[in-house]
Amino acid sequence: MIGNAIMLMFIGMGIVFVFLVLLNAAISLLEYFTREHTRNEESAMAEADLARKNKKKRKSMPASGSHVQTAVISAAIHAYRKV
Amino acid sequence: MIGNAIMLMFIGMGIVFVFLVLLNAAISLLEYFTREHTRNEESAMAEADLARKNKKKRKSMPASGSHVQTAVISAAIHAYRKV
Amino acid sequence: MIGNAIMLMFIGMGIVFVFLVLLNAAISLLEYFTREHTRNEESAMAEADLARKNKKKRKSMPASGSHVQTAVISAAIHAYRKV
Amino acid sequence: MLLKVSIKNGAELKVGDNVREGDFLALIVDKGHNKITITSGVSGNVSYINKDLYKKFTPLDAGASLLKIKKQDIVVHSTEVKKIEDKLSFKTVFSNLLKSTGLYAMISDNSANWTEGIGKLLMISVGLLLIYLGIARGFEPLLLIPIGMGAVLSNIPLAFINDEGGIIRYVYDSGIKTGIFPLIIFMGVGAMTDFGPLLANPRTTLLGAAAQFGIFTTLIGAIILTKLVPGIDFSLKDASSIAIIGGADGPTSIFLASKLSPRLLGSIAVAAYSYMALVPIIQPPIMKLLTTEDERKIKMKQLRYVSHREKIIFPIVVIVLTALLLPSAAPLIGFLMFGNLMRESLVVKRLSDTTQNALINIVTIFLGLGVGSKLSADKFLNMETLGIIVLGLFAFSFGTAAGVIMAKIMNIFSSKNKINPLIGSAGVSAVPMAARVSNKIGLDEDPHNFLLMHAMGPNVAGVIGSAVAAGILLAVFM
Amino acid sequence: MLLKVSIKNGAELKVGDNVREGDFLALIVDKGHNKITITSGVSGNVSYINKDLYKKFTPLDAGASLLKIKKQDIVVHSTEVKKIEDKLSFKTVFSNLLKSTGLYAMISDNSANWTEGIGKLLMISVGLLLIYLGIARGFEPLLLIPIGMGAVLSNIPLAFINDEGGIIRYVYDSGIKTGIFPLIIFMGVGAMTDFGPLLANPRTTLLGAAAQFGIFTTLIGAIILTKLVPGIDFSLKDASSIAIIGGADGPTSIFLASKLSPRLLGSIAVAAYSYMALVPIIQPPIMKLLTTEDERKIKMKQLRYVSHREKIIFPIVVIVLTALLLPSAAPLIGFLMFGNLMRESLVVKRLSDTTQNALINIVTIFLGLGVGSKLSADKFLNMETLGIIVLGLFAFSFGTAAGVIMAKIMNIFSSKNKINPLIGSAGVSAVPMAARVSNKIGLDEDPHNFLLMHAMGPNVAGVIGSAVAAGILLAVFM
Amino acid sequence: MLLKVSIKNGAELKVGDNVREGDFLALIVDKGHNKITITSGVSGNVSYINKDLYKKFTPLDAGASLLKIKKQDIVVHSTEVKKIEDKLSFKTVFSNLLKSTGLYAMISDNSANWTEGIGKLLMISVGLLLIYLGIARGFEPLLLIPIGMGAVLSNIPLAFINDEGGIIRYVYDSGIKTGIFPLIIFMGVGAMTDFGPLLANPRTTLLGAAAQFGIFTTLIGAIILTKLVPGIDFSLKDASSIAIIGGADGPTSIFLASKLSPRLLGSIAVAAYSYMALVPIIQPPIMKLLTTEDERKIKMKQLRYVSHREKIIFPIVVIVLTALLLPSAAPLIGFLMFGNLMRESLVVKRLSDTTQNALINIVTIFLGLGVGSKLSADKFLNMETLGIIVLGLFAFSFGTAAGVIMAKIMNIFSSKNKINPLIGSAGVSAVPMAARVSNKIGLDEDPHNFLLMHAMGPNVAGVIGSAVAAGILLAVFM
Ligand code: NA
Ligand code: NA
Ligand code: NA
Repeated sequence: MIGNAIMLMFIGMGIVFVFLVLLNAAISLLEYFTREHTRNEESAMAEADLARKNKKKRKSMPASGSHVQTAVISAAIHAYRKV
Repeated sequence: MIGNAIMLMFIGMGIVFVFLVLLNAAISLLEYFTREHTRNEESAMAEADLARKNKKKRKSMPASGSHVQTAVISAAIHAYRKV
Repeated sequence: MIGNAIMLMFIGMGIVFVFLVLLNAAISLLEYFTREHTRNEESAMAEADLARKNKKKRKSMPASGSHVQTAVISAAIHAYRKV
Repeated sequence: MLLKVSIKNGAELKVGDNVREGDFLALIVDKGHNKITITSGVSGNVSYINKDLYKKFTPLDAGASLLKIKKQDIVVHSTEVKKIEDKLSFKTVFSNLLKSTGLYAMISDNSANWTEGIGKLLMISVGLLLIYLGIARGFEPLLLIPIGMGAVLSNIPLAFINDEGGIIRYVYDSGIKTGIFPLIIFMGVGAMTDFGPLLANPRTTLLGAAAQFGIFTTLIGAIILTKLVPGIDFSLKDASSIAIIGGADGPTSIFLASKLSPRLLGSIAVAAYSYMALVPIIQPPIMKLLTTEDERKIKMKQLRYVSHREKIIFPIVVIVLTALLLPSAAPLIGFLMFGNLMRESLVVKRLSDTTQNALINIVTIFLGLGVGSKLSADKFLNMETLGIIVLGLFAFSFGTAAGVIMAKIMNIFSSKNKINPLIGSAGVSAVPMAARVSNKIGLDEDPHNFLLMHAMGPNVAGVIGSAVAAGILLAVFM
Repeated sequence: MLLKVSIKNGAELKVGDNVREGDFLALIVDKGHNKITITSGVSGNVSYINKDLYKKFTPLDAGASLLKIKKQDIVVHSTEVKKIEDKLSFKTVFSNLLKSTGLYAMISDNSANWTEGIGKLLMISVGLLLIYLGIARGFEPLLLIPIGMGAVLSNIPLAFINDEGGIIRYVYDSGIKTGIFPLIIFMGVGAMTDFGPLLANPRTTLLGAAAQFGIFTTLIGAIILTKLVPGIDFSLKDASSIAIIGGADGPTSIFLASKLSPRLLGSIAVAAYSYMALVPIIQPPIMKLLTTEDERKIKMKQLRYVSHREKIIFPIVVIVLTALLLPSAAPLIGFLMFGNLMRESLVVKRLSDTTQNALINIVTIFLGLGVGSKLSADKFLNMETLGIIVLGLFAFSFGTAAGVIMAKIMNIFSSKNKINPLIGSAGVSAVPMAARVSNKIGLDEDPHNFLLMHAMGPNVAGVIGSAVAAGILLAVFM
Repeated sequence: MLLKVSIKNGAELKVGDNVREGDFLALIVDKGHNKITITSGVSGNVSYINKDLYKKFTPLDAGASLLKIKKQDIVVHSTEVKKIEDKLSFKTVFSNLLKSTGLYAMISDNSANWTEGIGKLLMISVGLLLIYLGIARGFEPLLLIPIGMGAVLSNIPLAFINDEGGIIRYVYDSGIKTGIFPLIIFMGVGAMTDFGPLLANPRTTLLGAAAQFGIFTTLIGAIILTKLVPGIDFSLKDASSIAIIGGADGPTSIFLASKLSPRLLGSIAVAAYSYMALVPIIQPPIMKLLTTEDERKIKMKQLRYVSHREKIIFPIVVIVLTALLLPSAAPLIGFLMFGNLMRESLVVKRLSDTTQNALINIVTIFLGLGVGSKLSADKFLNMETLGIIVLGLFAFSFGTAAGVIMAKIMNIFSSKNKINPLIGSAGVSAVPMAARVSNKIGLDEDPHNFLLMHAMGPNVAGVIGSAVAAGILLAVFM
């Protein structure tokens, strides 16, 4: 029975390697054939990211003389005058 | 067999129409018998809606001399003075 | 059959009580054996609670000269003046 | 033996048809409304059918030969679809369609057996009533709406939703007959229950025990009814299933009834959930009657802190106790405590969440439908159901009273740490309704006396108590 | 009778094996591609096997004796695992492994029966196509991805995923054959549907009725195809199952086909969902052809307010109507309305939420896999599937046209409150796609004319309408 | 043949009882602890019972006649409930209740068979230990808590939770024996797994392959143990099931064991999950032993961006490869990839979400309970379990070593883009634990070298690798 077990090991590991080497090859082919698309998607994503970040920046840092602060101040002034 | 199929069409469409016409009638009866309730519910809903909107308005536009406004104003003043 | 039913009542209620009295005892033993741990856990919880509350307080009252505090103070001043 | 019974639902066999062992041949109803299913004992070919007898609603004499089956050793079953080549005439089709309306079926079947005609109409009304109570009156809607809908759908004539091959029959057979659904519900209940208040004040287990008194007195009541009222014929098993209503615990009632008295399952489940919904109406007068104003004002000392470790070990302790003393309660208590362990362990939050939400909700829907399917006219529209409803009320009342009295007895023996007897009534379970009732009555006397958390102790003890009672009854009768 | 058939899948029995009554012995395929399952009629011991005949793909003569079973009255079945003590030689193992590759199986089986070889490859491609349509083209991905995957997995040779004991076979047998899955989906659809627009304008039920015309004309079409095209042989039951595609309602189609024509289930489900996805392409030209510009610009008056009470009572009314008139539609309409009642009652939000989410999602996945398993080469790659695809297109087109024309007819009889005929096409159901198409075409003519809510009336009426049609066909053929 | 066996659980039949073909008659245990179920081969009436033999724990001689059944061709089965009219005496009831305590059963059954007495107590302790490990030590609590609870509940004497008709038996039979639960778990795992890191660096598939070496060496080890250790007797099938523990993949182990060695399922599942939890303890010393400091500091270049399209096509590619080469792995890999396709397609978010949450959680609970039910004293408390535990440790260690060495070998052949050998150990799967271990050891050497994403590549490749290994073993033995 040990003979059988050793044989199973060789055959088994052999097939596992064959399968995963083929998978490796398949993935590489997949990468090759979608190369163009991947490049486009990546740059599109990067742009979208950039745009989102800029938007966020604008939102979270209104400290630099932005219109939000201005609004608060002018609202206050306006209220004052009313009094 | 075509005869059977044609017959099935007449009987089938007939029953479909009978069923849905009866459903139509049933819905109309349902409307009729719940008319009073529906009217009440609708006006209650409208009032609740109005109340909610007013509340929201008050929250988002605290223009009517509340203490929040006060804080905003005084903050503004304080900022002014700092300058 | 009524005899059977009455007997069932006595036996049944007996076992229910035995079971739940034993459960009572088991819970008391459980309390006894985890007493130490419970005390530790409770005090740890209390401390954590306190810490959290303080943190919250600090958050809502950022006493370290931030602009929010300023706003609160100035609001207070403003209120004073109004008086 | 089968004297003067009638075939209710012929299997529509023809001479030459193949029959396998175990195949359905006929459903016969005897005078006691027991359904007798006749299945084939051999596999083979139908070689003879007595056409005079083998049709619906025909009385049978004892010894009558219905059909003969020629045994074959190899059974061939083809998926080939036989085509309807013979012309359908307009008249035939129209008449067939007419006969396939529910209205026609009700009227024509009614002449043979009222439970198949007007009885179905009445049961649909009962189903609609349950739905109404659930929606408009807020009676345990999570259960009563599915149960009501199950009753409605199961009683539609010719829809076969509750017959062999119908969806609700599948649901009943696979989920309720097997006891799986009530146990999963119990697992969900465990995952939703905090046993902390019980751990903080373990004496309240006694209240949870006392309140089970309602169960066993009702058992006696059911037997007395059997003696006194003609048309009511409860066996001890039936009486036990009915009595468990007093446990005020839906899944436990369904679990026990599905094992001991499936024929009464519908009435029992409906009574159990209805009375659970009526707890705020049934309990207060009894509670007030049995307590003085001073007792109702007793303030209990604040519950001690209960550690996570205790809460984690508790379900294990309960399971071990059950294993040693009352294994027949182990399915119920085991699943309750498994759910609770998942909750308290804090390390399997995703399992606990799913148990408390998707899983218990899915099972609740199908449990309800399945229970509703037991609401058939022949089983529900009789004196016995009336008896069950009366007995259910007794069960709840006795349980409530026993809980309150137990609290008073305990106060005699302990001078300090008095128990407010109002929390005794919470021992019937009906979580958390009964505890809320205790709290409300307490607040009525003293607006600063919050009893809710104190009442949760006996309340959850009552869940364990009624599972224990169910286990005892199972051990006696199984 | 079994002239010249071939054993497809021997049960691999040896002389001396135990056999129980009901055990599988062989699967035989006749010339009409009908599978004939042979099971044992007795329990006992295999005493003789004809080794020449009892193997794969061997033609059988009528009267051939395959095997003999010696009857035993007590059957002993041990769990003892028989050990493989005989040496596995390297050569044997390697050759066995080679023979267990899919590639080898396809090539070797192909010589005996192309549907087992290249046919499987083609069906895997069909599955991949469905997945592609779902993902890249947005064709009803919730169904087409699981269906496609079911087709792919079921057609992998030697994987036995769709054979006795395989997971997808279990899924099919327990969920689709029984009709449970489509009904649960319908319950979920009910819980997601607001019947308010129908209640506000009940006249639109007529549009939902008219659009079912597509169903019945297609039925005629299927019979005509049978007469005209060789290789197409639809019975009336088949024709009915195909016709229901015109109802544009996936679960209804699957439910009906699983009852009347399981062999066509795969093609029918695929056609139904594909055309539902194509509604925005099929309907507009028909709608424009049948309406004038003025008609397309008709503005409908705003829908009235519909109270909660109406919405709660509505599902009950529909169920009662179904019970009285068309019980055979009660499973479908009952579960649809049960879901809707849970939604509208507002008191069982947790049940309604789970029905709309976890439950319907779980069932959708398995329904898809199960339906996909019916996409086998012998049932799909033939003229009949082509016929079904052509007929499906007809069904949708006729239904659309009938709905539009019905609206125009109704406008003749009512001078005020004119109906915009564009909402007639929404009567085919395909919720909410068809209503959106009506809205879009309306906006194309007049950018201020929002028809969406008006179109939802006939849209949901169409769901009821096609369930009614399915009920009629069931009543006729069951 | 059945020399000196003992009836373990008499069916409690009386003369005159009806028996149907297939009904349970007796459960007999032979000396090898194999359970032999005796069912009726006919339907009929019990005409004779040998009362001396037909009771619990009675040794049977070969040829003994237990009971006779008179065949009947029509079997009548009434739902009429037989009433217990005979008086229950207080003494009888009390003694019956006493005998129905778990304590009594353990003590009395222990004298006949220790696995039924003290054995059950020990197994309950094992269950509690697993729960303890899950909660207090954080060992895979999602699985070990349900498994532990399954073991506890299944071993409660007289609770019959794991016997015919018990809930956990239903769960096991319908979910695990059929292979359905592990496959659904795999679907959920697929929906939760991002194969991006593997796609970005496909060379890491080789590491996932190498780590399966642990599986096959363990197979040899199991056979060696069989030769050397008395009391251990593993067949090749058993050895294969044990070996798959080295795949570090729970569902794969359960799936394979349920097909090849159900009797070892409990031990195997427990060992698999325990060692998966121990990965952070087992792997580091081996990893450090086999690598130099320089190797552990190798920085790998950042992973490239992987597009959605690649991620969508990847599961299809894997399925097609499996279909062509190794169909026996198609159920496992098919469901894994179906889950992943739902995730990556982005168009069926609701299905993917439910698969990742409600569905996998529900199945996990019941899978655990079912696996736990296989932890019975006669199957667990023996040398074989000890052997499995030792072998499991070997399996993990060899797999870890093989992965690391493979990485070093690959570095010999590629001068640029060196692989940090620490990620080799992640090839055993145990997602994501093994990858985290790689990351941690890497950070220990160089706090700026984050290996996590790099290690996810071999980690997910390992999942595919062990499914492939399971497929090979299935192909050889089925
Ligand atoms: Na109770
Ligand atoms: Na429709
Ligand atoms: Na692995």
